[in-house]
Amino acid sequence: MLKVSGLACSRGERRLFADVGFSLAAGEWLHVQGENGAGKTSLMRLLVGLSPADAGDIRWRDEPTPSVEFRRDLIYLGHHAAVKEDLTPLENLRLAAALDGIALDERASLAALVRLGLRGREDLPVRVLSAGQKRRVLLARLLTRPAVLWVLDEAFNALDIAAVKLLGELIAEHLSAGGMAVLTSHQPLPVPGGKTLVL
Amino acid sequence: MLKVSGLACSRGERRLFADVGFSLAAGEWLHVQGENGAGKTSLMRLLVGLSPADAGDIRWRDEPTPSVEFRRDLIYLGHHAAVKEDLTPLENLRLAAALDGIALDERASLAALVRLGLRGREDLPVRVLSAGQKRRVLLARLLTRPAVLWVLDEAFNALDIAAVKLLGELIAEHLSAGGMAVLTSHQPLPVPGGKTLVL
Amino acid sequence: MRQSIIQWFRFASPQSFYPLAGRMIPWFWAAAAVFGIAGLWLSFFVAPTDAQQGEGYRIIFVHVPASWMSMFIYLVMAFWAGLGLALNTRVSGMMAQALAPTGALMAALSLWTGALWGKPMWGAWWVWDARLTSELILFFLYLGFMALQAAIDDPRRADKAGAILALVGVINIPIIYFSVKWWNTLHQGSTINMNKAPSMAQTMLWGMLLMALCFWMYSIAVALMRVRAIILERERHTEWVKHAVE
Amino acid sequence: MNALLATVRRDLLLALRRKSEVLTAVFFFVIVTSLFPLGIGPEPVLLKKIAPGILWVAALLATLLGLPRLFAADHVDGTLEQMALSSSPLGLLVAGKILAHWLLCGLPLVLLAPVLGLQFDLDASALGILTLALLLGTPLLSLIGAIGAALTLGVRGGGVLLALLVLPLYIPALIFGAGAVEAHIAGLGAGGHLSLLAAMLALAVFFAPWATTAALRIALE
Amino acid sequence: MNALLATVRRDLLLALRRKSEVLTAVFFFVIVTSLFPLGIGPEPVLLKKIAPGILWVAALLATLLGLPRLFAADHVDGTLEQMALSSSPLGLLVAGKILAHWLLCGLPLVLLAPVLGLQFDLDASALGILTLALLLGTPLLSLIGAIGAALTLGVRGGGVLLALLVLPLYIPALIFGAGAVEAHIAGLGAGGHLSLLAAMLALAVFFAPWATTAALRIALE
Amino acid sequence: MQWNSVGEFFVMGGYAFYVWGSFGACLLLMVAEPLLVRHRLSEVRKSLFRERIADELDLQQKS
Ligand code: HEM
Ligand SMILES: Nc1ncnc2c1ncn2[C@@H]1O[C@H](COP(=O)(O)OP(=O)(O)OP(=O)(O)O)[C@@H](O)[C@H]1O
Ligand SMILES: Nc1ncnc2c1ncn2[C@@H]1O[C@H](COP(=O)(O)OP(=O)(O)OP(=O)(O)O)[C@@H](O)[C@H]1O
Ligand SMILES: [Mg+2]
Ligand SMILES: [Mg+2]
Repeated sequence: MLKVSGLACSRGERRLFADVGFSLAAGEWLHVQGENGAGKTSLMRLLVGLSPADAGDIRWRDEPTPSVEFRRDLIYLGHHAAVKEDLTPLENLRLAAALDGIALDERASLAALVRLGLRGREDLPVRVLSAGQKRRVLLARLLTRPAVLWVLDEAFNALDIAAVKLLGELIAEHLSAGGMAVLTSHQPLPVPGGKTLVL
Repeated sequence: MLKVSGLACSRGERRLFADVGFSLAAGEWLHVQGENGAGKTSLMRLLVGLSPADAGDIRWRDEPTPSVEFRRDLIYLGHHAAVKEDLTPLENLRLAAALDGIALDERASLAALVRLGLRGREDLPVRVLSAGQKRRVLLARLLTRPAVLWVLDEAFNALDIAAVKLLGELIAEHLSAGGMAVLTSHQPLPVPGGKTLVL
Repeated sequence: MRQSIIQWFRFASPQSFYPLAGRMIPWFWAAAAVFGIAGLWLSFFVAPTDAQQGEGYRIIFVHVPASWMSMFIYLVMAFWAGLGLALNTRVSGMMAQALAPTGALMAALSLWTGALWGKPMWGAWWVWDARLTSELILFFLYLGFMALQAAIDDPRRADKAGAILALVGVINIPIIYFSVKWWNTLHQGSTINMNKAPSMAQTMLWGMLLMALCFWMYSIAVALMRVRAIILERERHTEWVKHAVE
Repeated sequence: MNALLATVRRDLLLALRRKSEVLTAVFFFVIVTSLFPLGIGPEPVLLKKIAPGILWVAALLATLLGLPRLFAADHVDGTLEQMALSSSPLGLLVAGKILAHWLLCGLPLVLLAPVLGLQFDLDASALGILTLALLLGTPLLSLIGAIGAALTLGVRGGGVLLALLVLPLYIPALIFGAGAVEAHIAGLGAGGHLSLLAAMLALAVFFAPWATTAALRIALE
Repeated sequence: MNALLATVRRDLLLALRRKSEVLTAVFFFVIVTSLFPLGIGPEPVLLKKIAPGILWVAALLATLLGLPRLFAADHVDGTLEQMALSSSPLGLLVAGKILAHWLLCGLPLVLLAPVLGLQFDLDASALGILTLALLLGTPLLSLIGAIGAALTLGVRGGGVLLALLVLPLYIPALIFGAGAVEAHIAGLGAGGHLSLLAAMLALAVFFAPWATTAALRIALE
Repeated sequence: MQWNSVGEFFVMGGYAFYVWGSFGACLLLMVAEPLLVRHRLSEVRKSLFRERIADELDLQQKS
């Protein structure tokens, strides 16, 4: 469903990669690997349409991206926390959903937070949470927003062992329900199978 | 030389830890462990004197901290990048040294950056570097500023495999030269020996 | 038709534009010099003394060309910027960037010569007259454009952001001009009125036109020189630049 | 449309959470207008004469003060990226943010202006015109300001650069806004000024969100 | 002392890197002073009368605009933590930052004020007094402002809160500063006003860095 | 021709400061600008030249 071919990207005068291509079908996932500065983050931003590629073609369900449909099917979580430090985890989730035009009830958002181990922190401002807890708030969006394609940039950063395991399970569930995922990480990932792309 | 006893810390109404004590002698290091939100970062900030403890006693060379002497012997690298995004890595290093009152010549700072694999990026603004490269700029301070006690909060985050290995070597060198270190990390650390403190 | 125009602009790549500009520059310099010498001759040695303003009026021969150019260059700059935004051609952005400092210079000259004219004629360096005020604002618009471009270090982004600003500015310039004019004339007549140019002798008109042509040629020449520098700076890592420079 | 309202609600909530923020734009307005009598001296005739100008300049600066934060926080923490990737069109979300900015930084000034006008001894009908002019003018300020805020977004230390970009563009609003009151006091009728303000507002409502969105996409690249 | 100079050098370098930043504080000053005639109308006599007040208020606002960035960037990216942990005393580093702020945001205003005064048709001796008053007054503004910047540091959206805290403290400087020029124009002699300004400056040089340092330590906790 | 002497020409009927101030400023700036641009151009050229030499040295070292 996701088909990428001939993708090229340069930053400054440096060519990061050229002629990158891959395709993902339902239930498949891709592990983008490469050392620091290889261009993983840049690739992901091209993929989701945040920055333009020098060359190449990205197709989603055989349509060129970026399109509204693609955006509807997509979740991208980057290096940034993308949570409002002044709001509580609960409010953060609800507002993110409202921007996506999804109705989200109290119960579902609470359930997502509890699943991510934030029980007892729902009503603290995110500012005072620990580094790992902040990442968990962000990850809770994976549960509250239905999407087919997950693009997660170093989502396993700052998470403790239990959380890494949990996120692995979430991804596995997502895949077995026909989803797709593109992941980066410097650690080995607790998700079985998967294609690999080395930059 | 570092002696901590009876340390307690609470945030909001939550007691994070109480009665934490340990001591480090030359060549020893401590691995602070604990799940997300256990209080590792809070402990480190107490230790270096950025926030006051509820109770307890921290002594450096048998003197109470914080003292000017303690600060001179200390490097603390936290979750924050603490590098200026508008400046180049080279300038960042030099300015940090200037603030510490250390004279740092071109050669030494370049050597530090090269050792950390930033060859070719010395003259780019830090803003455009990748997540891992930013961390490396920060870590270069370990080479340019002599200090006895290294307090590193999740210093291994965002680093690729080669860089993790490199940092491990740096720490080992530091320890064998009579230094001390307090580290946190959710991954196993590539440094032999070491005491462990679980929060 | 549209397609072919786009093709044409694609051809105007930095690589082909660089030598072309290089060949044109001397001609514009020569034209500027010829017009300038003729214009200066007319303005100092042929044009008669003005009945009301004495010799002071001779400032007109630089003031008016500078004012005209300052306004005209803004239009050209906005045109290039808009073109760059619409067709994504690289040279357009560079042209806009190259024109801005010259435009700002012209605006500054207009303000300076105007002030030097105002002091003997009106008794004040500055009054809040419609024309003066809108020229001042134009100067600020140039500075804003340059500051914005200087503040963004990715040239592609700088071009696009600058283009949006230039276009917004170009919509605003007529609005600003008319608002200031209205503001100034609506209530109690301002104490000093800009007296329309004294009935201009034919020679004066010619002098002014020649000087205007000189300023025009000068602007083109400098802008082309600057665009060459910008091309080299931006394309420094391409093969052709390495060979273009001996 | 829903997305627009959601954005407005979100920005208002965020502002309320930072409690001080809502009131301080207003206080800034109050303090700046009160500074002038201190700097200029207490002559009533003089003060009355310069009142519309000062109130307008103060309103303009108060709006300006809030502008850098219009998109900056969302940019730094990555929320803006998420908005650009949201399935709702970015233009709508941007319009929502501008609306919220006006509700927080513009509307309170409109409501407060008559009270401050009293300080300067303006009469009731002049106060009415002042309020009306501000009601038309402050959304214009927010709309134009948003373009500037978006353009200076990637740029570090953009606060002052923003002022440089935006202030020249504000001048027509200032002239017609203050001019309306002055014309009214001079007995010339404020209709012309006000309808020009309204025309500019209509123009800006159309083009400013579009230009802002384009600028934001550039900043995100 | 070395650390102080290093800090000054560092802040100047940072400002230069953001190229536009150095010039834009100045341009803000220029634009704001030009806004007032636009709001008030073009009568030369009126303008001359309110010139000192306007120039001072504009200087004050220009200084204010640079204040939120005085410590914020260093705070967000953790540099301030590193400064607090540095072996040089924090007070010195803070003094360096304040000095750099004045060099960037205050001194250019002093140099520019005479030129702008010409716009309002002030004569040479009045311009001299104006410059002198600003030379004494702008460091005072930077010093007081630094306290406010440090106090509002932890606080989100502190920019406006900062204005609220700092502006009342600026009022004495404004009154004596603008008063000096007005007294001179009125033929009363500006000596008294200027010596009061100098006295306040001396006081602030002693206490402000100390208070700022204390406030910063609190913000870091 | 309305000038009787060189001195009269420079006095400009009493408006010397204003007239020469205007023309002088124009001349000064319009000479300075191209010089600055040329300096900028030659700086780029020089650095490009340096780069090329460095490239050649790199190649020599490799071979
Ligand atoms: C700082 C002060 C001044 C500025 C910024 C200024 C600006 C301008 C501008 C923008 C124009 C071109 C307008 C157009 O063609 O429609 C212009 C033209 C002109 N200015 Fe000025 N001016 C200033 C002072 C003066 C003074 C003091 C005088 C004479 C007493 C003067 C006389 C003229 C004349 C005669 C023209 C040509 C008008 C025409 O051809 O329509 N200016 N000036
Ligand atoms: N203007 C520029 N000039 C030269 N190189 C640049 C420029 N901008 C970015 N780069 C380089 O582009 C690369 C961007 O890498 P990116 O952030 O995609 O890396 P990454 O694979 O995500 O790394 P990490 O594992 O550290 O997150 C970096 O190597 C950076 O140094
Ligand atoms: N005001 C508050 N009320 C209640 N709990 C609070 C408050 N402020 C902070 N906390 C809690 O204090 C803890 C701070 O943890 P800290 O940042 O030290 O964790 P950490 O061990 O470094 O975690 P991580 O591995 O995620 O970095 C968090 O659990 C946070 O939820
Ligand atoms: Mg990355
Ligand atoms: Mg932590």
